[in-house]
Amino acid sequence: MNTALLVLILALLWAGTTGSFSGLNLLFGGLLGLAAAFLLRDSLSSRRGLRRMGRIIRLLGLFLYELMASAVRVALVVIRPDLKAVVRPAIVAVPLSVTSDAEITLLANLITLTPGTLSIDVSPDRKHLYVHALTMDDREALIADIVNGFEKQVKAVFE
Amino acid sequence: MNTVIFRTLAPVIVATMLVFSVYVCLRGHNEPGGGFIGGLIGAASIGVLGMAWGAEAAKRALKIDPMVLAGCGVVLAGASGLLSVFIGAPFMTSIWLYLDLGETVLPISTPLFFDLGVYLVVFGTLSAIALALEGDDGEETP
Amino acid sequence: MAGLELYIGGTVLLLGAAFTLLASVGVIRLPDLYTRMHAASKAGAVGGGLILLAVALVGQDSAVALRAIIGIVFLLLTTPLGAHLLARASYISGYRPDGATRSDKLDLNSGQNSAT
Amino acid sequence: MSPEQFIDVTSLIALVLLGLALLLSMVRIVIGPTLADRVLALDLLTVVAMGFIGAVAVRTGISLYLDIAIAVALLGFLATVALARYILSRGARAEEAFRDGGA
Amino acid sequence: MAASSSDVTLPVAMIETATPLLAWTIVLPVALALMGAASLLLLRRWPRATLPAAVIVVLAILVCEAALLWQVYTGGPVSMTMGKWLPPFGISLTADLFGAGFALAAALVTLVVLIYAETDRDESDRGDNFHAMVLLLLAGVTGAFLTGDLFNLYVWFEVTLIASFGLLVLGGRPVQLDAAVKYGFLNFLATTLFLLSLGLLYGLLGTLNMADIMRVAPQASPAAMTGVAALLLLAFGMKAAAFPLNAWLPASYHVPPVAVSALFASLLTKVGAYALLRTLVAVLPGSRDVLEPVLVLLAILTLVLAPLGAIAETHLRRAIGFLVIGGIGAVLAGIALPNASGVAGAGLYVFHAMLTMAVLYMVAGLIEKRSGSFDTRQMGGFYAASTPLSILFLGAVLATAGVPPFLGFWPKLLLLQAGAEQGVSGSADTWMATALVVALLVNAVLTLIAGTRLWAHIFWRQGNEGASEHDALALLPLDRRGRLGLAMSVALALVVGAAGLWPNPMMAGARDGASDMLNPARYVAATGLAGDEP
Amino acid sequence: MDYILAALVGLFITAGVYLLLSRSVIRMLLGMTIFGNGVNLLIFTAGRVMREIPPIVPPGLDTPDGAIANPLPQALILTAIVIGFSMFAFLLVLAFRAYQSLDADNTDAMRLAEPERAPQPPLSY
Amino acid sequence: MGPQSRWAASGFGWHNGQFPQKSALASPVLLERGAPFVKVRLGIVAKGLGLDTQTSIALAALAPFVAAVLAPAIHHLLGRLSGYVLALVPLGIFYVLLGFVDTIAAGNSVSVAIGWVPAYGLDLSFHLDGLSLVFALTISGIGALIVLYSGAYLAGHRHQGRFFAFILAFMGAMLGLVLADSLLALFLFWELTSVTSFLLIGFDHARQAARRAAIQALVITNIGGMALLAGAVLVHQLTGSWEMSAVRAMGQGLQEHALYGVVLALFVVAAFTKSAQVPLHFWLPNAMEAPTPVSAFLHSATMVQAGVYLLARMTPVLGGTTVWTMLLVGFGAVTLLWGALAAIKQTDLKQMLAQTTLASLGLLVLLIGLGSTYAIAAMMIYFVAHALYKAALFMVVGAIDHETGTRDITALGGLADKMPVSFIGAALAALSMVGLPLTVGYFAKEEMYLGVMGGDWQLIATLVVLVAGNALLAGVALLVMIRPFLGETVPTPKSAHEAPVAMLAGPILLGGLGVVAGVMPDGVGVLVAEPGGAAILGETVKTHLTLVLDIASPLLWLSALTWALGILVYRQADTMRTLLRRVDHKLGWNADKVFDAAMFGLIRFAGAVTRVLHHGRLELYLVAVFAAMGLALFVPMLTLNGLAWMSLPEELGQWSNKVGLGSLRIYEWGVVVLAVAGLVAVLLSRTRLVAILSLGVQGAALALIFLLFGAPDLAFTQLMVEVLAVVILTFVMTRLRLDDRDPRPFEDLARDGMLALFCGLGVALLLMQVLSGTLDTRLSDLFTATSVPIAHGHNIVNVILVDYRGFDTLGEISVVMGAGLAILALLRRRKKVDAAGKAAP
Ligand code: NA
Ligand code: NA
Repeated sequence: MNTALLVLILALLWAGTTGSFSGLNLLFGGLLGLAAAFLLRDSLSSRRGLRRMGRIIRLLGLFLYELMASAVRVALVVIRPDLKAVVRPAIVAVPLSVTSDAEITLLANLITLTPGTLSIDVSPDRKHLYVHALTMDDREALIADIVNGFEKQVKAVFE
Repeated sequence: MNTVIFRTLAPVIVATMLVFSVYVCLRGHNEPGGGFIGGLIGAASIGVLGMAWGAEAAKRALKIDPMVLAGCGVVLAGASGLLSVFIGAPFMTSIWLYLDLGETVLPISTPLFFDLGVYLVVFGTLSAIALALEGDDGEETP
Repeated sequence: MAGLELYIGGTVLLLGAAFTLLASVGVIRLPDLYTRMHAASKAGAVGGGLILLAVALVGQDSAVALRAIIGIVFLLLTTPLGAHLLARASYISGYRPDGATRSDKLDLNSGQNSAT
Repeated sequence: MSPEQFIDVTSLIALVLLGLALLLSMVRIVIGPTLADRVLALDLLTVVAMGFIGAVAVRTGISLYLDIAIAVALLGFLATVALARYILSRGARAEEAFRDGGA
Repeated sequence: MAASSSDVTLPVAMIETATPLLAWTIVLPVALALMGAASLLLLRRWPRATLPAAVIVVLAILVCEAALLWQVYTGGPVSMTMGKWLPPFGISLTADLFGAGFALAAALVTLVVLIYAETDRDESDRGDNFHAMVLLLLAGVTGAFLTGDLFNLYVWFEVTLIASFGLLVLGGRPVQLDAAVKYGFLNFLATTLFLLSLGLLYGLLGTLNMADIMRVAPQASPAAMTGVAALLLLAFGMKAAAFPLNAWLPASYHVPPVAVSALFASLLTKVGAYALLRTLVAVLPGSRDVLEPVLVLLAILTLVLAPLGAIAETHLRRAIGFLVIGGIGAVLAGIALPNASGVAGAGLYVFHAMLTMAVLYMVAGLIEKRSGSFDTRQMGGFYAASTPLSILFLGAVLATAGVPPFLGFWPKLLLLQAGAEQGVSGSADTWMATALVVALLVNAVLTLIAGTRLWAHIFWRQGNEGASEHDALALLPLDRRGRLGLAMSVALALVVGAAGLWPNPMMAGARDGASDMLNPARYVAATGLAGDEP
Repeated sequence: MDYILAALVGLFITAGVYLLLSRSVIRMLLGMTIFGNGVNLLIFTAGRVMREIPPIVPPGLDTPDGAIANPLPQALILTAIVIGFSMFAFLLVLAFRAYQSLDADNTDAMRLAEPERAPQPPLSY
Repeated sequence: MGPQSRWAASGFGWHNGQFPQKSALASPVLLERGAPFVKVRLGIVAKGLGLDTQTSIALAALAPFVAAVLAPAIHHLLGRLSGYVLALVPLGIFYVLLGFVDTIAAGNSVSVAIGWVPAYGLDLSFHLDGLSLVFALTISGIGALIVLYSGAYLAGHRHQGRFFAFILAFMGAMLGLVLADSLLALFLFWELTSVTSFLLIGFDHARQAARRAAIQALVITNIGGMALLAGAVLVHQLTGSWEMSAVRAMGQGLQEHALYGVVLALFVVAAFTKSAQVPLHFWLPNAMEAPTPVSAFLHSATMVQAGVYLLARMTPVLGGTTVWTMLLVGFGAVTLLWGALAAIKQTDLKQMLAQTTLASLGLLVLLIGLGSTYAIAAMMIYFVAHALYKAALFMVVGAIDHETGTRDITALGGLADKMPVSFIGAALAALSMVGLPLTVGYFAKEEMYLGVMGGDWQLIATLVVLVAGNALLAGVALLVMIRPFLGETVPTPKSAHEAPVAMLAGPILLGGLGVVAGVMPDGVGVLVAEPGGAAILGETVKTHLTLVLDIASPLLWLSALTWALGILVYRQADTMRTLLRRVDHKLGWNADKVFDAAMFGLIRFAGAVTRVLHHGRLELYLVAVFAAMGLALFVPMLTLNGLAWMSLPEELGQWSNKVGLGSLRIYEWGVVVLAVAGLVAVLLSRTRLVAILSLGVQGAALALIFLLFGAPDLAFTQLMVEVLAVVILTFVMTRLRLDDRDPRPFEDLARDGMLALFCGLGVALLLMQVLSGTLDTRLSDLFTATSVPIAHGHNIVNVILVDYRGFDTLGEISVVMGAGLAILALLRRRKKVDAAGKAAP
């Protein structure tokens, strides 16, 4: 995400938020974006641009679906009378193949919002993501699920 | 709190909060919001920044001493009240200018500057407090 | 159909409220901190998001809708982050999961736990 | 049922559900048992409060309340981070955590 | 391209006439102090410039206030309603003689103390925002003296309070933190109680402008009005440090830097006393009458118990703090004696105490500096060593005790006259008036005892407590900054002395001020509310 | 309904006072906040309450087309909230520093400014 | 616009003065019985007298103070000469005052008034008549000698300059006191004498005894001063005038007023403290701690005589009643005997003289109490005689002390050889004190015996007292004259030789003056007794002083008896002393000890009270506040029937309607319940963090209430603030490790709970009472009407914040900024203190 993109996005967001896409308002939004970029100048320099809109949208779609599914699953779990029987929690160290900060972050957040899993932390060597599972029947299956699902798509977005 | 995930997401969150804070400030004259709430949200964003990056980095990012901003805010608010001396009206009489820019009419008014002053004061002061607390080495004396 | 967005909005609102309620039920019923986090972060985020969506639908104003969507994005951005920070802090601080939890050994850099 | 009536009914139900959710979150805050549980419950409470405000916005038709809801989300996040930090600072002493849990 | 605000004019809402430049003298003191305080923050890179800048600001304020006082003195109360709104819709600043006079005294003391503070400030204190906080304090106090709106008064109370918080903890010694906890909670509670009574008052009367309240208060339910007035008495009694609500003062006045003590003693309790005068005597006289026995009791207890504290204390500044409280008793006595002399006496006492207490603390600071101690048992030898300090201290103590011809005598005389008038009238008030007079006299004697004990121990005694009469204490010399402080003390003392010897202007002012308090027709007229009976 | 709110105000005040008397500075601070909240609610109630209609003039209109909630108490409370928050922040940091310096959070033990064993005044001239 | 001056002099035949203030009298008609008094305007005085009157009285009033201010500098410049130079000031005043003798002796008086506080009709007015002139002459005359004397006595003293300043200021105050016409001016100078004498008595300040004596004198006389002030204010209230001449001119109307007793008591207390009447006498002997010249001055013509002067001055107004006579004669008699006996008890010369002063003061008060023409004439003469001999004797004693190093009569003897001039001075003075013919003391004694002749048993008793007192005084006089100077020479600490001239001038001149007066009966009568008597009694007084000894007159026999008894006392002095001391010892206490006991008792009491009230425990301070709050809430409500609205039958329906549960919707109830739950959780929470989180809950609930009742801005702000509060609370808690328990014991919990309920219930009830009325909404109505059209804002709340009440908001943001500054001040110093702490060890 480079500075120009941030400014543009913020300008558009500003115009949308305030409900007026007049030139003046866009200009003001752009100025705001510049100000924010100034404030965050240290963190913006090392970023790579986002490409591949299509993949992003695909990822988004997958995510939204999984999110709804996960919410429903949790909801179904909590109203079950035999709650104790259904919940089989576990903490799993998932090996990571993504390396950049952005990728790890995105992946971790996605994992948290999707069914049955919740990211606790990244290991200091950034090789593992510790994930808490609400119900785990098979450790390897869970890991494979993550590695082949979101991690793959995240990598695709960032490559 | 210094985790990869937090550090990485912080700029996005901070930028969103900052923009939102200005938005809330500016539209306060007509809808819920205003300088105080805007400043509060803005300062909260600095708080997030401080927690994610540490106080020193947040200070460096701000560049200006936040209390100076606060001072500017009070001066701005006071000055916008003093302007009415030029129209022979009492202190804090609002003056409205409508800049006709063809496309839109931009209202510029002393209450607007006043609200901006409020924003700056709240933003500056709370940021200063947050950063001072954050930078305070914190460990209690034995 | 006139007012379709209102019907949809109302339904979404109900849905969101229901999810939110279920999240709090989960927080009450689930056995330990980490399992409760699942309920809070997922059902909570979805519930809250749906309600914002309902506002967007009912508001009949594109600016409102856009703000609602920004709100939803923000919610989806921060909820997992919050959960991560809370879970991590809890784990480092020694809040152990429920006894039934099968667990890999965690190597969390607790040296980072200083207050800065 | 007209759309307005529908909104009226659904929003009322939503408010009641959310009110219940508020109280349930409150219960978890009170019963704990651990500090982290309470923090989690407060985090949820901010989300519920946000939803409550959203529901009021739908009910009254004043969509401006949306911004308040968003602001709650913003600051609720801040609160969660701060509380997580608190847990972190407390954590090293397990027995204290235990006692703080009120057990 | 520019459009003025009057697309639609509602004549009932807005002031139509132009505001003359001279009218700004009522708002500029507050605005200048606030903006001055803020501007000092912008001088971060030039910490040496803050003192000169602050002095310039206060001088400008003094000029404005002198002009304001002159207007009020010659033409009666002056008012300005903010934002061109007609009162009671906008916030009115309204100055009568009491308000304008106290504001002037406050600025004068602030000016002197700003410079005096250099006595114990050094390079390491630069950048601690001291001067900004002093200006903020002045802004709060001035706003409180000049405002004609009760809620606005609350705001200025809070400005004063927060500035005093900052000043109190400046330096951060543990004892200051302890004191600040007590000071902080009790004072914040007091302002919150003020807010509570304001809420009720608004609920009763629907207005906040003082002149407006005067007009509508008689129509409200007397029981509720009295309850609100009692709460106001509680809140302002706390601020003014009336017994039994005065505990915060002796707990805190002795801990901050001396200049801050002087400023506090001069300004803080006086704002509370002024608020009591303003609200109970001028705005809610009906409720004051109902509360009179309470006022009498509070006045008597404060008058008698406070100097006992001064006798008991071995901490010099703490002892002086009790003398400050004793003065509040005198003001309360004036409020409890609601005739012209009583109110004039109370007003003049406030004026006197603002100046005299500052001198007393400033001298105490120099004593502490030269003896290296704050404990009177560890002091001695000042009489032989320092003529100026001797004269200053004795004069200030005698002025506090109300010995003529020092300034403190005149308000006491007025109060005694008020008591005599009330007492001779033969009404039911006779006993209360008599008791107040006796308490005033007892207070004078006890204050004198306290003062002479301090004098004997610090000045006459050569060595410290228990030392033989031949062991003289060696005193530390005053450096250049210390001499500056001494000069400032002398300067302020000269003002006090001159005012005592030539009291006529102040006595005339007190008389006219009291008459405006008791008969607020001119005050109400100044705000523009006259002739609009509800 | 204002009477219910009035009762709630009483409850706020009760809780605030009770906590303010608790000797523990942090609890006192909570009490102060609750007390302040009670006062804010009191002002709100004293201005008479009205359900749901905020004092905002709809766009395009010069005046609201019906009854609205009383705006003045709201403005007063806003000012009071801000001030209260400022004071709260100061007192909190003060409590924090006091704890660091005095090693006490109990007001019973905070006796530096007014020592428990203060010297008796000397019986001399 | 300088001070207006109004001059008035009597005796220049203009018009009969009427007092403008008098028409406003509050009391019944007062009789005119004053001396002829004529008021003349400034111009006329200037024409008639030239500038003399103006200049001279201004000089007399101002010069001592100017001289006092300059004295240290003059002393610094002139050194040993300064005494001579400064003595010129009182001497000049004396000379100027002499110029008035003719006028006054002719039965006239002079008044001067300087406008001081015109706003309150207050003048700095002076009045010169027989009484004040005699006093003023005595004061300035003796003053000159004292200044001269102290130039030598304190030669080389480090603080001699200060001493001059004090003594000159003291003299000025005394002169002002006797010249003052305004009661207020009188009080001012009265207090000034107290203060300056305080400084003089404590002059030898290194010694605790001196400090004690000074404080004692100040405290006692200040109590009197307060009585005087109260009396003056009361007189002003009753008569409408501050001027004593005016009040006197009204005659004795005050005596019929119901408050006469109060006025009398106040003035008598004032006079008795200053003039040291038993039992308020003890400060006077202790004042001997002052350097001798001070004692000489204080005890002869000044300070202690102020009370006598006041009583004499007020005689026309207050005097003549039975209670007046009883009080003055009674206390005077006791003081006379007490002082005389106490003098015999002493062996220290200074102490002996001091005690005789008490006796003389008693005598003077007694004479004023008698109030007859003779008694008043005797009072005037005795005042002068006493001033002369007492000043002389003190100066001699000072010289003895100065030259020999002791002043104990048992350690002195045979000094007449070495100090012959001193002896002459002492002898002249002592003989006047004995009252031998050819001294002025004789006339005084004759007149006083005349005053009590031939009356009822009360007068006879008085006579006995007078004779006894005079005899004792005569005995002491003989002791003072004979013991040190005659008899065997006793070795002394210093080898004695004659004192310097400056110290001898006083005794010789004053002693000599006593004799000169003693041979000029007409002079004494015309210059002292008659004008003074006239001034006091308001009628012409004629004296018939004569030097002829009439064997047939019982007066002579009484005098002879006095002398004989005096010699007896002198001879038996040692026996009496032993006896009296034994009695003293038996008694075990005296008024002086009582003073100490009272003073220390006061200090202890003050200490105890202060410890109780200012215990340093914040929670109890808060208990006091909340107790006051509960009272403030309930007392007006209960006493003023404020709860009537609750029980009105027709309101009952409405009431139940208002509180009815149905008035809130269900989700509104949910929010209210949440608030209550939050509050209860805060209260019951066992740990602080739960309390903090619950705090957030109640805050959020409050915000939702605001939201539901149409206050989005409030809800918005409240939510933000509440969250932020929790955040920074957590922030701070992160660094603290606190004990979590509520530290209160159960009794305190119960007490606090009751108090809290008391306050909460009170607030709720008062609020409901407020709500039972209707609200005047004109402010909000106008805001609503003008918000958009004039202020251009749709959010009325925000328009109020930035426009209608923007000034509040300006203050509010200043509070925010101030909080920032204050918090930074808290956090900033930590580093500095820590750095210092680390550097130290
Ligand atoms: Na606003
Ligand atoms: Na505000």
